[in-house]
Amino acid sequence: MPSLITHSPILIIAIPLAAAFLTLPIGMASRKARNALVIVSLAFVVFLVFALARDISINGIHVYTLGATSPDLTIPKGFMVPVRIILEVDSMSVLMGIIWSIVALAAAIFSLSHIANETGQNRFYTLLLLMVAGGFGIMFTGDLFNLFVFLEITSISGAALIAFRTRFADAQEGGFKYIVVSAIASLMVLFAIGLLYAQYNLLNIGALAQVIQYTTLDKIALALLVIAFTIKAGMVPLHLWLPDAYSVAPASITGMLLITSHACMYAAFRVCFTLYGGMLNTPVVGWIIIIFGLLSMFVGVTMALIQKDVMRFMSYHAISQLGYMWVGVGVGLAVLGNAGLVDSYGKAAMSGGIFHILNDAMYMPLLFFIGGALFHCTGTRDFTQMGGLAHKLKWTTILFIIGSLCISGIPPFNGFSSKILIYESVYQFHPILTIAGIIVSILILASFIKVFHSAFMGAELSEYKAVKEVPRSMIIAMVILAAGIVFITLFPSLIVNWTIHPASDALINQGGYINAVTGAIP
Amino acid sequence: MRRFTGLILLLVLVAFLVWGVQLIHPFGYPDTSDMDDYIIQNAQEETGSNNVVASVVFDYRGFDTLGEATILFTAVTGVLLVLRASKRREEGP
Amino acid sequence: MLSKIVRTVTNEFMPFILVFGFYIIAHGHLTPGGGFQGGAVIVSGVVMLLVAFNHQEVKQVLRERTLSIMESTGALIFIALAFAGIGAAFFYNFLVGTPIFGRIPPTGPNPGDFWTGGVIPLMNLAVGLKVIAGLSAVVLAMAIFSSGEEVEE
Amino acid sequence: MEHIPFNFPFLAAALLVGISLYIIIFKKNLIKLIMGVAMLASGVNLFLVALGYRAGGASPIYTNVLERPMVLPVPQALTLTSIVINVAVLALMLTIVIRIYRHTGSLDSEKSRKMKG
Repeated sequence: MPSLITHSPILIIAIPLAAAFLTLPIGMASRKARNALVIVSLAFVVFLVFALARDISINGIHVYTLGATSPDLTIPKGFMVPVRIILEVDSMSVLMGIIWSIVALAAAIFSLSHIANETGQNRFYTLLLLMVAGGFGIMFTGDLFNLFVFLEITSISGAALIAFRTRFADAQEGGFKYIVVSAIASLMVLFAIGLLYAQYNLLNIGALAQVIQYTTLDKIALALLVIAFTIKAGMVPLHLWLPDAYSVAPASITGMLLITSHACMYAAFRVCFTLYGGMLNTPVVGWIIIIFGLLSMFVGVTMALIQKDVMRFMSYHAISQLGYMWVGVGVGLAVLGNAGLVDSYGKAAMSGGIFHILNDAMYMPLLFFIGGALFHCTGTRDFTQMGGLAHKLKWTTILFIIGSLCISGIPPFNGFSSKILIYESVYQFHPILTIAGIIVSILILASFIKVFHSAFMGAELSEYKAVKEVPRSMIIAMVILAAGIVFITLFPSLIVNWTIHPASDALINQGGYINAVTGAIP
Repeated sequence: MRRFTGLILLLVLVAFLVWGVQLIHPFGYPDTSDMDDYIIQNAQEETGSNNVVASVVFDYRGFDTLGEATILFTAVTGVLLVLRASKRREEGP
Repeated sequence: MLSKIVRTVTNEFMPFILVFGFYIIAHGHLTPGGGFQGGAVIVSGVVMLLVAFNHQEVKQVLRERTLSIMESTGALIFIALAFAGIGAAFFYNFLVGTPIFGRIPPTGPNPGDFWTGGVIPLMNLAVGLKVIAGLSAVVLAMAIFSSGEEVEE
Repeated sequence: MEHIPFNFPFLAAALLVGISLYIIIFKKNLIKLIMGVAMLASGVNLFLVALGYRAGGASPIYTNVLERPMVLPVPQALTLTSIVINVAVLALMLTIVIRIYRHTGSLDSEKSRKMKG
C-alpha cells in the first residue's frame, strides 16, 4: 500500500494508457469485456486519485522522478539541477485530478448507451482513455516539454472524437477547427519552451522558477504561453472555435472537453503563479486576465441568449462560466506582489475562482449530458422544436432543474457558494466586477428559464409520443455528477477548508513548489 | 481593408520576431549548458548507450517518448476512426 | 497499377529497404537512428508498394485489422518495458549491468558494442514495430478511402 | 571562431514562422492552411534544433568519433519528439479534410460555412 501511494502519480497516467492500448485487441474479442475494462480502469484511477489527495493533505507536495534509481531522487547525486522528467503533484493539481477522474468516469458510463448504435466503438473508447491519460499528464507534470506532449495528446484525441459522427459534415468541420487551433497553440507553447531553454538550459518548472530573471525574452515567453493556453481554454477574443467544436461532439466528449479547457486554464495559472510568480509584481498581467474574463462572461451569455441549438447554447454558457474563474484568479494575480492585499482579499478571490472550477466541472458536464440525452431522445438539437418532454423524461427534467439552478447561482446550490466567495472578495478590488458578475448571473437564469419552458413545459407534442426515459447508464452518469453537486451544496465549508484553500495556497506558495524539486540536494 | 490591417499586424509581428531572436545567445555559443554537459558525461555509464541522443530519448526523457509514441497511436486510431464506414455491413444478428 | 518496369523495380528494392530500415532500428543505440526513423524508412517501402501496385493487392497482404493489433502490441511492449523498472521508478533502465544488452561501454569514444544500452534497443524495437504498423495503416486507409471504398471498422 | 552575423539561423526560423503565419491567416484553401501549419512546425523545429549547436561541435554519439566538444543532445531529442508529433497532427488534419471534401465537394474554407482558423 505505501508503494502504491509512492507510485500513484505515474500509475494514474499509465493505467489509462495501458488500458487504451489493450482496448482494441480486447474489444475485437468481446464487447462486454471491453466495457468492463474501460469502467474498471477508470474507477481504479478515481480510487488512486483520492488516495493520493489524502496523502498530499498529510505529507505535502508529492514528487516522482521518472527513471531514477529512487522516485524521490529529483536531482542526480553531486549535481545542481534536475535532469530527468519529474512529476510534481500539489494540492492544486490533485484537485484538478479529482475533477477529471470523476468527470471521465461519468463520461465513460454515459457513452455506454449514448453511442451504442454507432460503429467504431473500440476506437472511441481507446481515444477516450488516451484523452484521460493526457489530461492527467497536463495536471501532474512538473516539466514544460512534458506539458507540451500531453497537451498534444489531449488535442489530437479530442479532435478525432469531435469528428466521431462522420455522417455529419459539421462534426468534421468542428474537429478540423479544433485541431488547427490546438496545433497553432501547441506550437506557440513549444516556441516559448525554446526561448526559456535557450537562456537557462532547463525544462523543469520548479528549477526554472528558481533562476528566472524576467528578461525581455522571458516576457515574450510569458506572453506566448498565456496566449496559447487562453486560446486552448476558449477565452473570449479567441473563442470562436469553441461552440463549433463543442456542439457537434458526442455529449460525453463535450463534458470531457470542458475539463480539458479547465486543464489549460490550470496550466496558465501554473505558468503565471509558479513559474513567474516572484517576478509578477505589476498588476498588468492580472488586469489583462480580468478584462478578458469579464468579456468572456458578457459575450458568452449574450451569445447564448440567441441560440436555438441546445448544445451551442450550453457551450456559450461554458464560456461565460470560464470568465468567472478568470476574474477570480486574475484578481489574485493582480495583487500577488502585495502581501497585505493577498491576505485581505486576494487569496479569497483565488479560492472563489478555484472553487468555481470545481462547481463548474460538476454542473456544466451535467448540462451537456442532458443536452446529449435530449438529442438521443428527439434526434434534434433545436430546442424550439421540442416541447412537453417533462411528461416523459422525469429524471432528466429533475436533473436539468438542479443543473440550471446551480449555473445561475441560486442560493442553497453550489454555484451560489462559489459565486458569493468571488463577489465578496472581488468587491474590495473593484466594485464594478461584482456588479457585472451579478448581472451575468441574472441573464443566465433568464436564458435557462427560456430553455426549460421551451423544451420541457407545455403539452405533449405528437411527434414525441414514442419518447421513452433515457437508458439507465445515462441516468447513472448524470446522477454521479448530481450527487457531487448535492455533496458540495450540503457541505460547502468542509470542501473549501479541505481542498480549495490548500489549492490556492499551493498556487501562491511558489517557494514550496521549488523546494520540492531542488530541496533534495544531498 | 481587413486584409490590409491583417497584413500590417503580421509585418509588426515579424519585425518583433526578428528583433526578438537577436536577443538570444549567439548561434553556436550557448550561455549555459549544465544539464546537457551532465548528460554527455554520464550517459555512457548510466544508460550504457553510445548514442547520447538515444539515451536522452529513451532514458532521461523516456516519458516524453512514451507520450510521443502515444500521440502516434492516437493519430492512427483517430485516422481509422474518422475514415471508418459509418454504416454497419449487412450481417446476421 | 503502374507499368511493369516500376513493379519489378519495386519488388527488387523491397528487401533492401526492409534490411536498411531494420538496421537503423536495431542500431539506434550506437549510430544515428532509432525506432521512429527506421520505422519511417520501412513505411516508405510500403508507400512504394501502394503506388506501384493498387491497394487491393496490398490489402491482401496487409489488413488494417492485423496492423492495428500489431500497433497495439508494440505500444504494450513499450509500456511494459517502462513498467518493468517500477521496482526503482517508472522508466528505470533495469537491464544495465545484466547479461541482456547490459554491457557498459568504456567512457569516451569507442568502436561500439551491440550488447549495450539496457532497455534502449528493446524500446527501439517496440517503437519500430509500432511506427511500421501505425503509419502503414494510415497510408493504407487513406488509399482505400480515396478510391471510394469503405475502410473496415 | 567568428559569430554568425544577425544570428542568422534563428532569423531564418523566425522568418519561416512569419511566412507560415501569413499562409494560415490569408489563404482560403484548406490544404494550403495545412501546409501553413506544417511550415510553422518546421520553423519551430528549426529554432529548437539550432539552439543546441555548439561551434565546432561533433554529433553527440560516441561510436567512432574524434575527441571534440559535443553539441547539446537535449534539443535534438526534443526536436525528434516534436517532429513525430507534427506528423501525427498532419495525418489527422489531412484525414478530416478528406472527409470534409467527401461531404461538401469543396476545399474552400469560405464555402463550407464560416470556417476560419
